[in-house]
Amino acid sequence: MSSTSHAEHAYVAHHFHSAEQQKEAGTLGMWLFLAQEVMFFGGLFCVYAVYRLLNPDAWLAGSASLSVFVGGVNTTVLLCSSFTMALGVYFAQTGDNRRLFQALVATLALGLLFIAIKLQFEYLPKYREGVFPGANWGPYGHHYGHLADVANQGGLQMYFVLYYIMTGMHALHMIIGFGIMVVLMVLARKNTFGPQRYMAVENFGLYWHFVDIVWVFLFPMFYLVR
Amino acid sequence: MIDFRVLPEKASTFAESVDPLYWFLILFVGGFFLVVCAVVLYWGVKYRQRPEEDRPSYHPHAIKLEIAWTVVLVIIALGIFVWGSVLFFRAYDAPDDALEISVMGKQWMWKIRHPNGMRETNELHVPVDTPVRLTMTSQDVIHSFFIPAFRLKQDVLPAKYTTMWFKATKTGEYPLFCAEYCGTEHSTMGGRVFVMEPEAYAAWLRGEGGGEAPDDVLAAGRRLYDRLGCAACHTAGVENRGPLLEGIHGTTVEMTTGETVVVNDEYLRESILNPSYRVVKGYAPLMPSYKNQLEDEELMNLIAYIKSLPKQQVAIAEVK
Amino acid sequence: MSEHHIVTPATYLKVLIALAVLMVLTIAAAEVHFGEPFNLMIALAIAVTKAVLIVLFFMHVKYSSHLTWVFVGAGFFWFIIMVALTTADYLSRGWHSPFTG
Amino acid sequence: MATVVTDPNAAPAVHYLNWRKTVASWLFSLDHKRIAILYLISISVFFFVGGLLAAAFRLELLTPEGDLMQADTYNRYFTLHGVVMIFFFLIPSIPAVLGNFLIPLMIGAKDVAFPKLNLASWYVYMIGGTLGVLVLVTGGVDTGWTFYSPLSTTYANTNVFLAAMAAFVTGFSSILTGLNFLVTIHTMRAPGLTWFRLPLFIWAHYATSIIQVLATPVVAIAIFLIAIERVWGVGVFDPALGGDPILFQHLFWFYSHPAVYIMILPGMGVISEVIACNARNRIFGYPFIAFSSVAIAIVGFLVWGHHMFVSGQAMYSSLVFSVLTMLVAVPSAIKIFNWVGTLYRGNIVWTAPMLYAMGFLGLFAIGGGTGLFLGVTGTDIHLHDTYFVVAHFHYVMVGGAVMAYLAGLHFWWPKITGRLYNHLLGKLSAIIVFIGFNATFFPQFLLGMQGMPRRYHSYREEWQLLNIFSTSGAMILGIGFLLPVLYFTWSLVFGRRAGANPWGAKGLEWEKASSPPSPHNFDHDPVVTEEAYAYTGREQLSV
Ligand code: HEA
Ligand code: HEA
Ligand code: HEC
Ligand code: CUA
Ligand SMILES: [Cu+2]
Repeated sequence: MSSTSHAEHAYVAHHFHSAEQQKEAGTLGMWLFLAQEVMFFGGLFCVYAVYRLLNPDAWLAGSASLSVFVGGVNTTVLLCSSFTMALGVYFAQTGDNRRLFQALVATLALGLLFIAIKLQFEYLPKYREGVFPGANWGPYGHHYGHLADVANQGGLQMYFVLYYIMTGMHALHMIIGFGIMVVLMVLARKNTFGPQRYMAVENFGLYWHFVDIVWVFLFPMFYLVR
Repeated sequence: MIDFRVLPEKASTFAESVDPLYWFLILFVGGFFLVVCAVVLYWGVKYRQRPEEDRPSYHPHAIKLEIAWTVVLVIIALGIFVWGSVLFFRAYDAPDDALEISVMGKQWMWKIRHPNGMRETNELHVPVDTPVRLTMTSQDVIHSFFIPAFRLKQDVLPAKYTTMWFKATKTGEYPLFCAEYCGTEHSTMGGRVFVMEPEAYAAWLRGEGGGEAPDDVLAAGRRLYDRLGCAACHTAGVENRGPLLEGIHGTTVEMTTGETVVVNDEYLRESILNPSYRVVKGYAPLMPSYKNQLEDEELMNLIAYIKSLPKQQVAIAEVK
Repeated sequence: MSEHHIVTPATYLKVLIALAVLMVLTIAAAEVHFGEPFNLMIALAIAVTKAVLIVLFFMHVKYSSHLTWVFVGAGFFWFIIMVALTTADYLSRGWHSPFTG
Repeated sequence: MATVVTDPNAAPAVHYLNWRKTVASWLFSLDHKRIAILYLISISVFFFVGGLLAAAFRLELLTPEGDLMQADTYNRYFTLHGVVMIFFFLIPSIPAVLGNFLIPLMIGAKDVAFPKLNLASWYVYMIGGTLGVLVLVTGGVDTGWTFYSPLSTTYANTNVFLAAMAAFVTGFSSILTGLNFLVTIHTMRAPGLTWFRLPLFIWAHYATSIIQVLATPVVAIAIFLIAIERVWGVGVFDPALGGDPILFQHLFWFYSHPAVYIMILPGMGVISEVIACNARNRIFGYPFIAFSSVAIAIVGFLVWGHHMFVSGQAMYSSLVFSVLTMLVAVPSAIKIFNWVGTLYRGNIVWTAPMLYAMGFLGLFAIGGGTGLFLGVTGTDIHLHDTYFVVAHFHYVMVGGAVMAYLAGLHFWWPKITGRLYNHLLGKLSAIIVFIGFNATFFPQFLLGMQGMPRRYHSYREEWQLLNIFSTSGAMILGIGFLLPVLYFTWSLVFGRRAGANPWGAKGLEWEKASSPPSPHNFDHDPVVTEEAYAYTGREQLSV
């Protein structure tokens, strides 16, 4: 029982009739996966919407304690990584595995930079100064002292609960992306990709851009509350 | 099996108005089921495959039929919806003159307090033929106050007030349950509702029928009002810092967003605990939050006190 | 794969620049006070524009089949349903029955 | 239909069951048929676990006092019963077993679009299941399957975290299965198989998959937030932080209402197949049944608030959810009419699957009809969280979905295993299940009307009689469910060979594939030239 009769290329799996069909299936599958992701983050955004509605003052205060500058830099970093990723897809489509490899390296580097900035300038300082919901909550250090005056301390904590969970979930998606990127880099090194075979890169690109889009919303929603 | 009934005894105006809908639904769905069964059996026998018969397969094209039954179903469904919703509207807001009783749920008992401060646990005494409004909250998890004889139930939540109102129509003793699963002893969290003649209720309120000693809710509320310094802002003449609270209960106020809100217990509670959520039009969001400074019990006293403040002529003039 | 459209780096670059401009715009808009709901609406409008650009160009949806459009749309459509019906509950909590009270 | 299987009635020498024999060839198989069997075995185990828990707490309910077990034990049992039955049995049941097995066969494909993902789904499911079993052995969980906060986040002192994780993980299995089916149905149909030639089973699974992909992630995140609050101490639904427990209910039901359609829609697909075949008739109103599935899937997303009429949700929201609930009931009713219509002027054969399917019709009519009582705000106030709700959902889930699942299992068993079971026993079990089921759950409608709240370990004395009926019924029902296990197992060894098409049914899986099918499903790639259900009325049974 073999299906070689239909296999135009070695990489067309046995149950597909053609590379065309396989590609279509791959693309559809990826988009459905992203639709699933939309709803996954969507649940969080829904929580965000309700609590912002209920605690407008806490949102103002919380947002004022984040640095628009750091956020802006990070947004730029992420947009650039999306750009390099898009280039990567182009190089995969044109079969330029060397440049693809470089594009992936750039994307990975930008992604790591994003995480590094996030940790160094946002998570860690806040954590040290007690701007972290829970038992250690106590934003009374010199940087965030003004938070202590906010009347609605509960709502303020809620702002930070969501801030950590949502940006953390976003970061987690990036970290998963790093792993896949490394695999793609190895494959690019082996000259795997070409005009007939670039689905893996393209689909990963979709994932990466999606993660970028999530940040495009997180940025104004947390940093730019006015 | 003596005295078997499908629905329990009915003892409230709501029960009386909703029971016909139950009966209609029972007959409608039961009838539908019987018709389905009858048709299946009849055709099932009539059209069973017989070797001697050659009955070619049937090719239905019954668009008109399909549309007809769809339309009929939609009409019936919407009819039922309207019927039920009208009842729901009625069950929702209490008449203005309702007797106010507060209910506190906690694992696993109901604490009840009457307007004069009389308290009881797992029992609720109410006068017959009088609208009663329960303002309810919970100290821990979600519970649900359920009186089958009244056909009413309402979840009781922590950090939030929910209300339920009824007008009992028949004196007697009726079971009371907690209907929302709330942990180990959920099934024992219940008690009895006593519907009494108004005189008997009045006597009971005076402590003649047992129950715990009443405490003075309004005095306690007034003490809090003074201690927390509410009057610093909510007094006529203080440059309009905060709106006047006299006679505010039951009125409609407009928010900065243009939304209008009816002042009820839940709104008062929210105004005290989370004042910036909805800000009254014409005022700045100055008021501090009193969250975590007030016990549930204290908050209820405070609110009772605010509600007791009489409507004043000045107040109305001031607001204008 | 004749029908497959390859997007060129030049297009990507233009999109990147547009995205950067929009980002600056959204920060700038946040510094101006337009009053209660408007700041939020502007921020969201810009974010949506950015997302659409990414989806159309970086993610090639502009050149994809109708089915892809439908799937992309479905995700966002259902998300809107969820948020709309949930927040509607919170927004209408204070409303009262027209019959009584 | 040009080509015919070489000899349809001879059991093929090589088929998917025997072509490789090692354990690894099963555990790492990418063949959708083998994966279906893996699911069949695992969900059956969970069904019996859930059923035995039910039997245990039903025994407790024989008497009003709580004498057989502690309240805590009782609470754990019904919670696990609900969690196991919903997440580990019913949601995967028809899609993962029958859907997996049949979708490629019905559309003339060699496999699903992503066979590796398919296998991965099963592993994800098993990881979730293992976590579930761990919950069971490490003290259980007692929050109710609904995980309402703040009980679940703060007050319960059982293994909520692990249970939440079990449900979370299993959710992804469901998402991946749905994703796989959607892509398969879109891209892998045989030449000539246009959308309106698809069997209704496929339409039903298509609709189901939409829900799986778009709704499940929301419950995943909601449960994840519960888990975080549990571990971290502060959290998203914590009233002390201005959090709102009702928001959790919104997120939970945003999934869990559509989830009830994940459970019933595939069952409806099965029923369409079984009725058309056994009535030897074209299905009445094909496009109406097809589109009503899609309508249910879509409108089903808009009604979740009907679980929250007395929760403190705004009144106007409740009304909106109520009217949409009424509307979502209409397509289900339309289906019932069309199924009954299919019998008209047919040539009906009363096989075991047909008996199950007719049982489904009656029980689903009652279950769905009582859903109307609950969907109307005015009447739900009294019935909410009483045994009326328990009876309602068992009528739709057991009387509806499980009956449909059994109908399907009886119908396709010859295809799956190549063997026939004892037909008389099959019919007997259908009748026992029907009787036992009604005896168990009909009294619960009365209990609920009278106001008996659910999740009650002890209850008022006047309710004892009805509870005795219910418990006795549950024992009959248990036997009814045990019976198929016995004769199915028996048939595996001693059953007669089935032949490719013992029912005389239409459809690629019957007409073009052997029983059991070959590893790659078809010897020749099928081409479809006619509509589904082209029955002539003269097809003969050979069972
Ligand atoms: C397979 C699962 C399944 C299915 C298919 C359904 C189908 C329906 N359900 Fe059910 N439901 C559950 C599983 C299911 N449900 C579960 C598990 C719960 C409880 C969860 C918990 O709290 O633990 C629940 C709870 C539940 C509630 C909440 C009750 C409460 O807690 O207070 C409501 C309220 O509206 C409801 C309504 C409906 C309706 C209207 C349908 C409709 O889709 C039914 C449509 C079918 C018909 C209508 C067929 C019969 C036709 C007629 C009778 C003809 C007349 C029809 C018209 C005029 C329209 N269900
Ligand atoms: C698919 C879903 C599903 C299925 C199939 C079932 C099947 C059954 N359920 Fe379940 N049930 C739920 C889903 C389901 N249930 C859910 C979601 C809840 C809500 C939980 C909550 O509140 O959180 C619930 C709650 C629930 C309650 C309410 C508990 C309470 O509120 O206090 C009751 C009470 O009678 C009950 C009974 C039964 C019975 C008797 C069966 C029977 O059909 C089971 C029959 C099967 C067997 C008995 C096992 C197989 C047989 C044998 C091994 C033979 C030997 C056994 C005997 C002879 C007894 N269930
Ligand atoms: C620092 C000033 C200040 C203090 C102290 C203060 N309030 Fe207020 N209060 C306001 C202002 C300003 C508003 C109107 C803006 C708003 O809605 O937040 C207000 C609004 C309210 C409202 C809503 C009134 C309406 O018209 O809708 C209530 C109720 C209320 N306060 C109760 C209290 C209580 C009870 C206390 C004491 C425990 C208190 N306030 C203490 C300033 C104050
Ligand atoms: Cu309190 Cu159940
Ligand atoms: Cu529902």
